[in-house]
Amino acid sequence: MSMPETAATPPATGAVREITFGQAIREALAEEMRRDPRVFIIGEDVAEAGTPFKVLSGLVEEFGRERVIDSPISEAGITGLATGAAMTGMRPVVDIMFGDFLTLAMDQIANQAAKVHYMSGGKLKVPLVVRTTLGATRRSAAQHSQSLHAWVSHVPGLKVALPSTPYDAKGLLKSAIRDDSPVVFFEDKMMYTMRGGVPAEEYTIPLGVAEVKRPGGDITIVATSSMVHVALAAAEALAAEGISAEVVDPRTTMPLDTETIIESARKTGRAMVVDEGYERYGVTAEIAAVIAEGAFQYLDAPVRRLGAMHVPIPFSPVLEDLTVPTPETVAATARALCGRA
Amino acid sequence: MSMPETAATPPATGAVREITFGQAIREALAEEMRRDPRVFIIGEDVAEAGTPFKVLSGLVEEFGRERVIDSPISEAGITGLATGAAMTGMRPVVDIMFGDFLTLAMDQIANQAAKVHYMSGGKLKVPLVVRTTLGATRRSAAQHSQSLHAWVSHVPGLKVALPSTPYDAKGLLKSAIRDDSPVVFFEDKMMYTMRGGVPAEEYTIPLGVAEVKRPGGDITIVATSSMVHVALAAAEALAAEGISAEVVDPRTTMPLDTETIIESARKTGRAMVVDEGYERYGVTAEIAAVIAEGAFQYLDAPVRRLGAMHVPIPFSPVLEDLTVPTPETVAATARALCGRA
Amino acid sequence: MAKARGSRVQRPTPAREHEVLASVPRDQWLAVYTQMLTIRVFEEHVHDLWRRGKMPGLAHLYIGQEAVAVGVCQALRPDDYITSTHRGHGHCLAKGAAADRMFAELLGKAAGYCRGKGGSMHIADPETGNLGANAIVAGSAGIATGAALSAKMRGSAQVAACFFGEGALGQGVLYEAMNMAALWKLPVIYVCENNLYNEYTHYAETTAGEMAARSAAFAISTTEVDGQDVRAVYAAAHAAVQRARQGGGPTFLLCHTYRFHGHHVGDVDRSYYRSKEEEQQWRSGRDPLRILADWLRAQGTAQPDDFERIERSVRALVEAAVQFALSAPYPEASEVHQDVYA
Amino acid sequence: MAKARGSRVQRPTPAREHEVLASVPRDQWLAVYTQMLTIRVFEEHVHDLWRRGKMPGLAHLYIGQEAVAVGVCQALRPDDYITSTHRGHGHCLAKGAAADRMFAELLGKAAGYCRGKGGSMHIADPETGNLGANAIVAGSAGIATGAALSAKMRGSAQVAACFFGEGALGQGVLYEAMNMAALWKLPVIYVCENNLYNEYTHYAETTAGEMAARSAAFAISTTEVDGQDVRAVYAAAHAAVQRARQGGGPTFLLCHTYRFHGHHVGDVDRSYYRSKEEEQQWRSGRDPLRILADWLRAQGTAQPDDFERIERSVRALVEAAVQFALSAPYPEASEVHQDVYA
Ligand SMILES: Cc1ncc(C[n+]2csc(CCOP(=O)(O)OP(=O)(O)O)c2C)c(N)n1
Ligand SMILES: Cc1ncc(C[n+]2csc(CCOP(=O)(O)OP(=O)(O)O)c2C)c(N)n1
Ligand SMILES: [Mg+2]
Ligand SMILES: [Mg+2]
Repeated sequence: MSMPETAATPPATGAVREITFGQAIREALAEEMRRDPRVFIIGEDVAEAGTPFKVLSGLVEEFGRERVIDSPISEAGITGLATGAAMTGMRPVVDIMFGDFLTLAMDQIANQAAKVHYMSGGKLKVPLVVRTTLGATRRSAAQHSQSLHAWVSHVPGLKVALPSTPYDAKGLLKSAIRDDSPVVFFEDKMMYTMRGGVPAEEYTIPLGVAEVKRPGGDITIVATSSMVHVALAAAEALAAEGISAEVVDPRTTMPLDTETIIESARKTGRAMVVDEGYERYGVTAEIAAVIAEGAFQYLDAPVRRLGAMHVPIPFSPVLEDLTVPTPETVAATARALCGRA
Repeated sequence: MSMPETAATPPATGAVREITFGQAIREALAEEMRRDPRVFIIGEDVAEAGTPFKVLSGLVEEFGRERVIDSPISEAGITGLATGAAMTGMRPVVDIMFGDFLTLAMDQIANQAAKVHYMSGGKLKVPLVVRTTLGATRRSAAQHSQSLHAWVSHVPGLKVALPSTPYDAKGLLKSAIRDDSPVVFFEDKMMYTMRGGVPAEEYTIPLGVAEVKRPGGDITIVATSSMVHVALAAAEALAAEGISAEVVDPRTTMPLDTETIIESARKTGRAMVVDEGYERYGVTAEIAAVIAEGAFQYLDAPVRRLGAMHVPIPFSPVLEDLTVPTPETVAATARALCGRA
Repeated sequence: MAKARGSRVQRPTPAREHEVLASVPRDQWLAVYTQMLTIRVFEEHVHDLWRRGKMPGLAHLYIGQEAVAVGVCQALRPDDYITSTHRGHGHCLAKGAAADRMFAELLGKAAGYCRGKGGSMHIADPETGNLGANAIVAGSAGIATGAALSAKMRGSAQVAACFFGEGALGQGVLYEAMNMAALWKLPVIYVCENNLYNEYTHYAETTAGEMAARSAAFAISTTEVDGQDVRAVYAAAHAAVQRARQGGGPTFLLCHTYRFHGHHVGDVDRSYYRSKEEEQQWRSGRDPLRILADWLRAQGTAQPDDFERIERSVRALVEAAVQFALSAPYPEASEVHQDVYA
Repeated sequence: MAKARGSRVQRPTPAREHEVLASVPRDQWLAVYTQMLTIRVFEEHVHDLWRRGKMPGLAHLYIGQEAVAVGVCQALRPDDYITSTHRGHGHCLAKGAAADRMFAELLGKAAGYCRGKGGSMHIADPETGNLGANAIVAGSAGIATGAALSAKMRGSAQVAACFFGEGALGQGVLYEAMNMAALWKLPVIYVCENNLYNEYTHYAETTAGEMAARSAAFAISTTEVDGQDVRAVYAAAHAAVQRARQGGGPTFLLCHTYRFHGHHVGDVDRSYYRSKEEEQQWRSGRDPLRILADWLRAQGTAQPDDFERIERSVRALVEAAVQFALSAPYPEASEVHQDVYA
């Protein structure tokens, strides 16, 4: 999928600049690091290199190598160290370069960080953020293209954020850093250069509050991360055909703002869910199940799901592009749902 | 949950013995190891100890330490070795003592074993079985009680089996070992001593075929693994109240026999899904979404889900017992769905 | 519940000088003995509670290894950190946990250290620097090393001691953590308790090469010590703690020891993996309590009736703790939803 | 497509004697040179394809490290196994892959080794014993060790060579695998290519202690070798292969080398992590092709026109392979669903 260059503008209350998604992430980190000396970053090639995506460029110059720590290639180790540091007064932000490498840190994330607070009867806290990436179509093949947010969304004790715009990215990341629970924060690699309006003054966005990214009356499209833009493009196409689609962005899968989602589905009577994780046993299943139950009396058609195809992500561009939802497939599904197939 | 002592009897075609679930697993392994010299077992304390659950007792005596290999405490390592062995002509069965430790092997399972066949364009095969456990209420606390089958069900390239009876356990495990794809095989720790009829002669059960464990007309209860017995107990109670519940056991979550499940839901017009994994973003979500879509026109009520509570599993018995579905909660949900609340 | 009821184990102030052993007042070794005995008696009661069907689940007894936990924790400040394992009761008690709240946790009661949510394998007590037992083998290697990183970043001069069994040498994350500890000179002490067995398998079948070479390969200062001799453990730990506090970086303390009982309370028939003779040899010849008692007696520091007196008071205290736990209430059902998120 | 088109790299039969270097016919070193040059030219074309926007995604060039792949694979039998990494083209070619099908894979074409599904980081070719490149750092440590276990169980006398960069020393699974390889004397050779950098970070910042101590700690026979000298690599690999085949167990081969280009083709501005001078020194003073060529010349085995002849033929072959790949068709859309399950 190719990203639109500009994301939806935020509700502006003061001066608003157009910055990239990557800059928004960097600003959030810099502001929180200035505000709170306990915040630090640890990850592979995060310092001078500023990550392969250059998202962290400049931070080591401002905050030094003590707070922007280049680590060995040890995803489990750094997540474990960060968990221990979080339990003892620090607020680490771990950088896991590709979301595919969460596989290596799952014990630290799911068995340690997620459970420490509960297992200790509430006495220990783990104010940890794990930043990582998701998203395919970068021609990076099966081990560098996955969107594994369903795994962590499944685990009690973790919060999970998936911002879709620079505005959301900054506001949600600041909240994640201030949260006393571990938060896994997913950034779509393909969105780093997308531009969008971000207020000059400080703001945060609470975790657990969905946003209607485009209002509409005929069908609800719940979409996450970069799929929000796919859904918005589809909505645009549908509008030309007289179908008014409402695009709802949950922004976090845990907590999930079921209220906003169900309300939209009740209003439109038709709903679909678009997400870039594997479709089977993925995020689309949970949200579809929530809608099907919560809007049961209101639905004129079954809830439809569009996730990544049930295949490891192939390298070949001609194949890879088939595996993820596109504005065309989303629009086609919406059309069918609205009886306009 | 306490397991009933005896599971539903299989369709007997010859001599049938009553054996335990654990014995059924052992028989399947022994038969396949006799049949095929490429099959071997690797895991922690699998040889003389026969695992902490004693499921493998006796195998090392018959097959020797070359084929029943005691390993270091290295879940990632042994899964990796087994993957490499599977790619080069062997058919390993890995023992991951507690399903909670899948966290440590997720890279080997999800990024290596699951993807090798596809990434190699079909040239390499990974005939690997990962046997592990699931299930709570054993007073083992948060890191030894999880049911993480949703994670692996999510990953293309993996098959996932969850037998609920000795009969199914034996038949499915034999199929898993003969399958040329990696299969993750979940055994509920609480079922090892449950008895059930198992034919004396050889049989296998194909992966991907659900079984109606109890026919009924008023409501469909899809249940997995030990939750089948919880559902059957609930069905029994419901029958006394005049509600006829059909209990459908998918037996494998991947492939999922959507046809049988949807057909049942269409017939009864009411459905619920019971599974011991965490409810949110779990197996209940996928199956509920499948039913809600596939039986949309036929449903008189929304599909309800009952999974494990969204909390790390607490140690204290009084709390732990609250976190998993029970015959009482299943029956109550079914009653409500049938308008008898 | 009162924070420090009577059953809290005494921790004498650690000596600061380098001539460690010489500098420890002899009396202090009596307190050390008392600690070790408290752990021993605590574990006997755990065993008993399980056998009487009063304790849910299983537990992994620390009996035989008491000198390691006590020797190491002697060398720590109250605000220093420890992380522990599935076999963690000894570490928790040695770092200052109270027996009554420990028992309450083991029985799943609300008065337990984790309000009953953790159980035997997850006792945590931030007030005594205990960051938690851990049921994942090597699961706390990262946590302890991260606590050391945190201490260094905060300039708190705290030290973290990471206890684990030799079985943890099978887990890759331990090497990942040790590498970073060495690179960044973190104040962490890896206390490897080699009790010879990974569950039911002898370490020789699971561990290639020399254990001590594993940490040395990361340029981590490595010391082997007789884990049955609390004074030797203390001396080695004291040196390691000093190094760590002075910015000298991590130490790997390899303690040779033995668990007198089974892997867990239910591991009764052990002959297929170790002989009765082996057990008997350790129990009679290498009991850490006896070794310390013999020394105390030889030094003239303690007389037979001192030991009797200590034993009486320890037993009384532990029995009272058991009674406390047995009669304590379970958590309310509503607690199940609490503390999932902070 | 024909299995072995013209571009398949020649692999001379490995010498069996122990006086390894002496026993290799001098001519053979010309074939070795040809192999190394093929990799060099292959990679130049990869770079070029990427710059011209013809290759999707990125690629990690092996230029500068050719002596390692070729030296090791020289010592292997055709049915021996290798596993490779994100920087894998050199290993694949050295083990016998054909350049045309390699390029086809890099361009996502159906004629590629993986029908376009793998791409640069996942080339696998069971026919030449290549169990696959791997995009997870250290991701094939388990696979290679498992292939060795399998070889041992099947009594096939095959050996597995596991290539990885020094960055893989950060990954715990490597130690888990090495432990088992040592315990069970598996015929695996861990080939660590220390090219000084983990992406953009110098290994000294990520690696505590001596690299060679890491494997030695598991009682694995460990050899350090000049990775720019293919004859030295070959001799060391040959000894390791012999050991492995005779049941002597694993070897760790630490090869000191350097990547002449960036971490990947897009890594152009490198001055923030390494100096132009450093690069220049390696390129001019430590080029593995030049080192072998100088030796060949000094021995009188090759004359200037031999090199010209070889270069011409290699260039012709690789260019033909590029053309083949550029004009090859993409897979059909329906292939996307194929081979998820076996
Ligand atoms: C990652 C992981 N794998 C397996 C287990 C199961 N298990 C519990 S204790 C144990 C043996 C531990 O041996 P060691 O580390 O020597 O400690 P000890 O029991 O001897 O104190 C095993 C394998 C576990 N808890 N965690
Ligand atoms: C587990 C994992 N973590 C991080 C990465 C991202 N990554 C790709 S290559 C690389 C550096 C590898 O360095 P080294 O092993 O020395 O190999 P080299 O690139 O020098 O050949 C990193 C960090 C990865 N592919 N896998
Ligand atoms: Mg042990
Ligand atoms: Mg390198």
